[in-house]
Amino acid sequence: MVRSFAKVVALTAIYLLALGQIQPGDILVGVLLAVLLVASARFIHSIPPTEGASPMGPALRRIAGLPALIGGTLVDIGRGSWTVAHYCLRKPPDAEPGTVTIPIGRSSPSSATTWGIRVGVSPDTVVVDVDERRGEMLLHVLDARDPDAVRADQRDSYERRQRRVFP
Amino acid sequence: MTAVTVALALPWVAGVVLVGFDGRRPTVAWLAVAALLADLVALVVLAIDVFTDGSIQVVTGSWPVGVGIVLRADALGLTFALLSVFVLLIATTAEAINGVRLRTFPGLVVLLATGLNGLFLTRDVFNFYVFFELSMIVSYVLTAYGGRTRQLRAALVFTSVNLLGSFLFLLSVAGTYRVSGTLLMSDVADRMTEVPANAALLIALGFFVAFSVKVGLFPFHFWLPTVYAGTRPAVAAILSGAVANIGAYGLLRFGVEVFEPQLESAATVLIVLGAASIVYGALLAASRGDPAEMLAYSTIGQIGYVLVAIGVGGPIGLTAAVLYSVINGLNKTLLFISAGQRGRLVATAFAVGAFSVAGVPPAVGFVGKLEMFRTALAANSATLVVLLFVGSALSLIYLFQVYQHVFWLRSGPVGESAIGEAWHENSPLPLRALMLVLAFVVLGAGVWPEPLLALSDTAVDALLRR
Amino acid sequence: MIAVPTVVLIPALIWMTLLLVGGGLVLIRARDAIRGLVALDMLAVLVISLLALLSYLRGQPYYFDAAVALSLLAFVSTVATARYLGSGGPFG
Amino acid sequence: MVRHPDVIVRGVARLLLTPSIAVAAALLVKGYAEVGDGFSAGMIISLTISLQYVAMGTSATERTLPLLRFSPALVLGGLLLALATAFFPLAWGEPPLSHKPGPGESVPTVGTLELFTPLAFDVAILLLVVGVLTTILHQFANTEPEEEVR
Amino acid sequence: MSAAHGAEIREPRDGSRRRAPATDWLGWVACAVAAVGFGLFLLAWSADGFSVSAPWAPSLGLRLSFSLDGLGALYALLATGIGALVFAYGSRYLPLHLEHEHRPAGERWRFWPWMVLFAASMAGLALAQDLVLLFVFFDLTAICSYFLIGFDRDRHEARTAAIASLIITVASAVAMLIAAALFYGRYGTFSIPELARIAESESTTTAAAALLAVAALAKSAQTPLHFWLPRAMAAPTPVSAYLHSAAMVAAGVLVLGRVHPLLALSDGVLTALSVVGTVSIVVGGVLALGQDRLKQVLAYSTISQYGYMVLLYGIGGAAGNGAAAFYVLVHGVAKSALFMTAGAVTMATGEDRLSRLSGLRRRMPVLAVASGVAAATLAALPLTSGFFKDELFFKAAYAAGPWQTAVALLAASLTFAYIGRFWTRLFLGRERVADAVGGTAEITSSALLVAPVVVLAVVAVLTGVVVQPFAGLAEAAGNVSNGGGVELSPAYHLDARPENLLAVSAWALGGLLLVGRRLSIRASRWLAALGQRWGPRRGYVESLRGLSALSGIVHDREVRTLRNSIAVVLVPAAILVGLAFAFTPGKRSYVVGTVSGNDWLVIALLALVIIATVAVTRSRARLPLVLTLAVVGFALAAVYAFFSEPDVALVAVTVETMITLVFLVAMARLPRHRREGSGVPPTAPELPYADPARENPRNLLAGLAAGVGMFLALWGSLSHPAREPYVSTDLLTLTPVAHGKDAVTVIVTDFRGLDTLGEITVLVIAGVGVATLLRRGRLW
Amino acid sequence: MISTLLDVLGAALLLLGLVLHTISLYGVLRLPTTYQQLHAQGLATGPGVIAILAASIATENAGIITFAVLAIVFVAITSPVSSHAIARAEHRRYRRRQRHADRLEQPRGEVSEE
Amino acid sequence: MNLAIAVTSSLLFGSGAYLLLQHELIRVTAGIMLISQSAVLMLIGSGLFRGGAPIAPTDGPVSDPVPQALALTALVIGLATVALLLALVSRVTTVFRSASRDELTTSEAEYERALADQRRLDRDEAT
Ligand code: NA
Ligand code: NA
Repeated sequence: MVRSFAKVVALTAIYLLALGQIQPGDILVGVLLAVLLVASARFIHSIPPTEGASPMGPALRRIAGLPALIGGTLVDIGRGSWTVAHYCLRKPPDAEPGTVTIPIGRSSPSSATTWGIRVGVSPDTVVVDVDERRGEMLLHVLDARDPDAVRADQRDSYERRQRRVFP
Repeated sequence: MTAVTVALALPWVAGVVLVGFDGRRPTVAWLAVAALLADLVALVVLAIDVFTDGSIQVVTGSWPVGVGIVLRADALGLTFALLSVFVLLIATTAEAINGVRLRTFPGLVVLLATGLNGLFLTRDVFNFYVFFELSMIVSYVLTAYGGRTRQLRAALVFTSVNLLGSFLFLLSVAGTYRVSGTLLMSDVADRMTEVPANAALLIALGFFVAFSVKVGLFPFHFWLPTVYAGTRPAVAAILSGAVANIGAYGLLRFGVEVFEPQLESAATVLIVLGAASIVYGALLAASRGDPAEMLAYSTIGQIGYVLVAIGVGGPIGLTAAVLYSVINGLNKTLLFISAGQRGRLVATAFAVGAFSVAGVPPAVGFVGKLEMFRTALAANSATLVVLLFVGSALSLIYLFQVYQHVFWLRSGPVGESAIGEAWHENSPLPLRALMLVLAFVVLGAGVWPEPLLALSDTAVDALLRR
Repeated sequence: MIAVPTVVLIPALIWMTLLLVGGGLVLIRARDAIRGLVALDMLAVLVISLLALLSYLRGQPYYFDAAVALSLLAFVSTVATARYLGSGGPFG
Repeated sequence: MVRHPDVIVRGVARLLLTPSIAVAAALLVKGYAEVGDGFSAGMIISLTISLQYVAMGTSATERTLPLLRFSPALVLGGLLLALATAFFPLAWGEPPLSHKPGPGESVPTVGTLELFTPLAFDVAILLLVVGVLTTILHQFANTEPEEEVR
Repeated sequence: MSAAHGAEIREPRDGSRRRAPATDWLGWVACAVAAVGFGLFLLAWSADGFSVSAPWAPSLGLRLSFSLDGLGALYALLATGIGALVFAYGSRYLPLHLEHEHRPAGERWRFWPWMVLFAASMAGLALAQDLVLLFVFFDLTAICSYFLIGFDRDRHEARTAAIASLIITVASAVAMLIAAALFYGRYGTFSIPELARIAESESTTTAAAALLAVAALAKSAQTPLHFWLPRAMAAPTPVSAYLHSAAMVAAGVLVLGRVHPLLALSDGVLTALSVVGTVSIVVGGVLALGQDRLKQVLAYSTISQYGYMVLLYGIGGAAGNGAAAFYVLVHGVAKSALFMTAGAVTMATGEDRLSRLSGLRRRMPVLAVASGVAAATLAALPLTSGFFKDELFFKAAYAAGPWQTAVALLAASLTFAYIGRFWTRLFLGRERVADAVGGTAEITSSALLVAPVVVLAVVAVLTGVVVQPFAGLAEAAGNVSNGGGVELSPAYHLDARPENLLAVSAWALGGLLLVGRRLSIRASRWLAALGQRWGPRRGYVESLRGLSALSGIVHDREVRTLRNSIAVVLVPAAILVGLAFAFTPGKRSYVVGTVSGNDWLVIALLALVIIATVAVTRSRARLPLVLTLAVVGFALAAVYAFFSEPDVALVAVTVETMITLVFLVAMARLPRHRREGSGVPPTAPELPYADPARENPRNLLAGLAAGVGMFLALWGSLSHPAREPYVSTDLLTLTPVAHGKDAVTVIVTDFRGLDTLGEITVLVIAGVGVATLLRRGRLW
Repeated sequence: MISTLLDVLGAALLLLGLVLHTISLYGVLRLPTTYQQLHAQGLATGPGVIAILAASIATENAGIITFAVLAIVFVAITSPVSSHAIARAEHRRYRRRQRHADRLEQPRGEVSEE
Repeated sequence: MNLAIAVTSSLLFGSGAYLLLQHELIRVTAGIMLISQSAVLMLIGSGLFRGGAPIAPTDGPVSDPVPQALALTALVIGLATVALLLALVSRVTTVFRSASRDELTTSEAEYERALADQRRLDRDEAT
């Protein structure tokens, strides 16, 4: 219920943002549209989403974790940008770019997706592949000399930011 | 006013509905025939109005002229619309009798009628392009009807060449808007006088080339033989009897109504190209082994006559052009469809068509030839007279060579000629009867040519009065 | 109406246009299709940025519609092309 | 080759489905006042659908979104709706595309949404565009069995 | 395959074959129609004829005007009278013929309707008073003769003869149409009597008259367009009999007689007629001397005989016109009888060559006598009307001058010689036919095949005694051609007047030729050989073959290099642009335009477009091509944004994305390039493919030409933006009225909604088309 | 006051965005492997464009800002996906080459864990 | 600006035309695509006045809306045509097992050769 409500709110917001107007009528139309979409989304997907592999926390708590997730990601972006900019401008002779396998556990698809996006949006890491079944993510980093450090780093950012929202 | 809209809306709605059904079912095919018949009736009603009370104009959305798109039914447009829808009706009926093999055929033909009607009704340069493209895109699909290698090759050649033509047209529309600031034909014509000769002529040329490609005028014709010989006879009839009218009509409408000075300055070129078409078409038709290919080259030659007439211009020339276009459309429909059939009735029908093309009375073609000779004499050109003479002599040779070979020697078609695919040792009787009916139309129009003559006279009046 | 100083905006617009041209050149000069794809993806983003700047300059949001559409779906063609390269067809 | 689906692309495709429809709706609604119209809205929805195809593959997409099967109906229905909007004035002898409420009459609105026939026209275009493009993708993606034999 | 077809047809088809009926009721119907027609015309003519005129195509001033004047009556009576006899003959001949050829009796439906139409159109032609009407009936006779000559369609010579007659007569008939158009252009009418009244002697008239003469001469098988006629004997005998005597060939001289007042306005045309007539007399006569086939002798005779009439029309005046009319009448009677004789003989003996037939007098006494009379008529012996035809001929020729007299003498002797040879070979001498048929065969001839000949012989003799009916009719006809003043008084004069002297000389000379037949035949064969090598027939065949060869060469060239090329559209178009550019003032036609503000950025983007476009043309593999296309699209979308066109930019980016996608899905269905071989997995990235056309400099040139041409056109129009007021300003003001703010959307949905309706229909058809092409029209 | 602040902030974000874009393009031009180019490209497609979109706050135009927010959200979601898709394609191509070619061609300077 | 647009548009057209002449059908389609772009650019270039976006204009000049509307239509038609052409190419490729046009030319020539007999028969009808 809360999830659906959140979706309705998000969709209404998107509608209103795209409309660039916030008249009461628009909100009404937006909500109607959003409700319709959310209702039909359940109906459209005849194959139910294969979620539920890991129990979801209470929705409100998850939403509350969102700012931290976004903020943390922003920090990651900043750091990553700095690294990449450096690398672009003067490629350090000692850096060895390469792929690193990150264990992500048997997470839900939404979690894996979020992880991928979160990691991918930061320029210093490129998600090469995600294997749900093996619970692995193949990541390309600019300096793969110490894969374990990379893994630890990723694990840490997951634990601290993402798990609360997308376990 | 309502009739104008109905003539447009009727086939439009019917076509859309029909496209959704499996056209291989006889019911659907006959519904398409009914829709075309209804459209023809609507056009006839409209034509009666127009011929008695003059042109009828509708502006979309009741906006002022030029803001809304102007649809104007006049004698010229209606002449071509009647001809085209009639040809579509015949071809579809033939195909319905034969058994439609393509799900979308009936719907597409009705939509083609929509495109053509729109094109012949509109007075807006860009709207003309839209309907033009609508008709053409249907043609592209229809060309591939049959799906065999020749049809596909034909479709590919047809599509690529004609797309080039269409975009050329669009570029010219852009140029027209740039120099005239309007899209309404009459306003464009008025504004064109202020445009420097160079720009105006080049824009007009763009239109000319686009239409020439469409009708298959020499030297823009190379796509035509493959296509006409490659597609099914009914489609070839549609292409040469209905779709090619776009070119002839366009040359008349744009040439005379919008770009008159340009037309006059390019008259010689037009006549030369038309003459070249006549000679080339007749020459190449003379040794073809495939009746459809012979007819295709013949079409190239016949278009030459229309162009010569337009080039000479004046009431006589333009009347001849309109008349000849109509006659040619009827002839080619008759010939293309009957070339694929066998039987005595069909042989007679083919012969009637052949006589008509050669200008032998009482088939209607002789009226066209007479008008053509009047045109050539009006142009004071012995060369043209000789050319027309040679053209008709050659047409006699190539048509009857094939006639005898096909209907007297009774040789079956060879290879994967499209006509071969539609070939029946014993064509269904209704089909043969249909051919005979069409042959009677061709004969009847020759025996009593007054309606056609009056039609083309009125059409040209409408064109010249503007 | 124009809030961001024009002194900054106009050079920015010029620079962005040049970047777009540069991006296009990178794509054209790309050694293989994947590299081209990298550039194509970037090109879409450059167009988004350009549209945004144009919007700031004119003080009208209208150019943003195209930008939003691009940000929403320009990547479809990138992903599809990548799929085409990876598995011979754009779908799946 | 073992097909192993790409979770990220799939997830994002699923994630963007409804928001892009919301954006498209906004483009449609504000079309008369601002940028956008039925066509661009339809394009956006079509692209979203094609994103599903890209992410999940043809058969999976068409299984998960059974509504897609109605695309041909959408095409013809959309066009018929457009034709109805264009030609309904014929009923009282007005030229085609005379929209209602006409010039000078007041238009009922809900927020930005204006309830008049141009909206119906735009909706028709949207439906049609979505239908056509989906159909085209479907056509290209599905090879006819008998054809493969030939 | 076609050979098998042909063979199958020659075999009688089971079930369809019925025994040829003894009487052909269809033929009798035809005969009755002709006879009734004859009776009606006779009645009408005795009541001083009639005249009707009704509007036909008022837009062109065409009238259906018919008049039973003298000329009309003469030809109408000839056509129906001889028609009735020939049809009666045919009603016996045709069943025999069909049975002989193992063809079903149903084929007579392909015979008699044409015969009746032939007679009817001949009658129509006789009565027509309007040039276009004349042309119509003129061509109708050609159509009838085409189908009748080609009646035996399984025989190659019948088919070629049919098409030859069609080509020659119909193509030359076009000259008549041109003449009609000329007269109409000059005098505003097609009516012959009116033209005869108002036409003046001038160049237009001369040209038109010459054209009319050409049409008539070709139809009357006059040299050099005579060669179609001997071949036309491939037709069944009734056709030949009719065609040579009263229909087809007679139509030519009928037209000469009809339009003679117009021809007479030009001395040149009359002289030309005389010359052509003379040549035809000589050529036809000499060739007739050496022919072996019965119908060939008669066919060349026809050429020669119509030469007489043409010569007479060339001489003109009261004497010439009257004599010509009389000549037609008598010749019709005699020639049809002779043809029917030939047919009866062939039908009875199975032989059609003089060299294999002789001495038939005993077996076919009646026929021998009757055809003897016909031959005598043609040879102008006294007691037949033939005598008078030559009398009038000599009279007119003598009056016209010495060389005409000489020609007349020669003509008459030739006629005497060849027709004498024909009859004597057939009926006199030792009976040889038994050998040919095999001795046991019974030579019998149906009475019905002989009776019409007898009737005609009787007519010839009767009118040889009482000439008045023929003379009166011919006089009336001559009056039409001459505009009055014709008085014919054919009679036997037992004195030494020039006509009689000439007649006697002609018989003597003809007798000499007959006796010295070896020499005359050698001369004839020599002329025939000359004709074979240099004659018009050879010219006709060679030009057809040449046409075919030339056509083949051009066509091969087209197929090999032009057909699938689009350059043949581009290059001529570019040349036309070049011409247009060259012939219009170029000064101040082109304006560079101003560049301001962010235009510089647009120019930078356009530069990108240009670079990307060039890259598209240079890219070797498919995928880079598509990606580069996307660059073009994105850069253009940016350009549209810079031009303050957010709607266009929005649609452009979405369309661009969609097109890339469609390209990809389509490409996924295409095979990888051929040279990659089979060892490569299907998902392997494609290798670059060297397109042979890519390296072709001609293509580059064609593209360049197209680009340059387009550049001139586009720059030209861009240089001259329209002056105010613009319709766009109206649209902008009306946008709020249409309840909108975005002018572009309002235009698209309201002002120009019809465009949009068309556009979305195009989109739908494209979708349907894709379905049609890929999945046979299954939409899902 | 706030307006000026926003102006300054906007200008700064704009400059940042431009710089990132520029470095990104430079990197894509300069770096040798696809993966490395993807990192460089990420500079523009991620932070670069977000910075420029964020600069919209300086316009103080609600319409523009709302759009910018929307665009940021979408860009943030989609741009990693395209990078990933490209990387995945590269990865597959690499693996396929490994499988099909007899000789293994290790990309220069790359370390692979597989 | 006139010159710039004319150059670009005609270059697009010329390049498209050049691609149309090539054998590979995908390139032919790309040629059509370029020509369509050329037409749209020319339509945009034919605008008679320029200024801000023609949306709720308050003051100052706006861009000519008519060519924009036309360009929209042209863009859609371009999309439709390219899709159809690609389907055609795809079908042709399936049938001919080649995406190259010289195959088509070859098969056309073969077909014409097969007609030689019929051609002789035609000619024999007249001579
Ligand atoms: Na990244
Ligand atoms: Na809008």
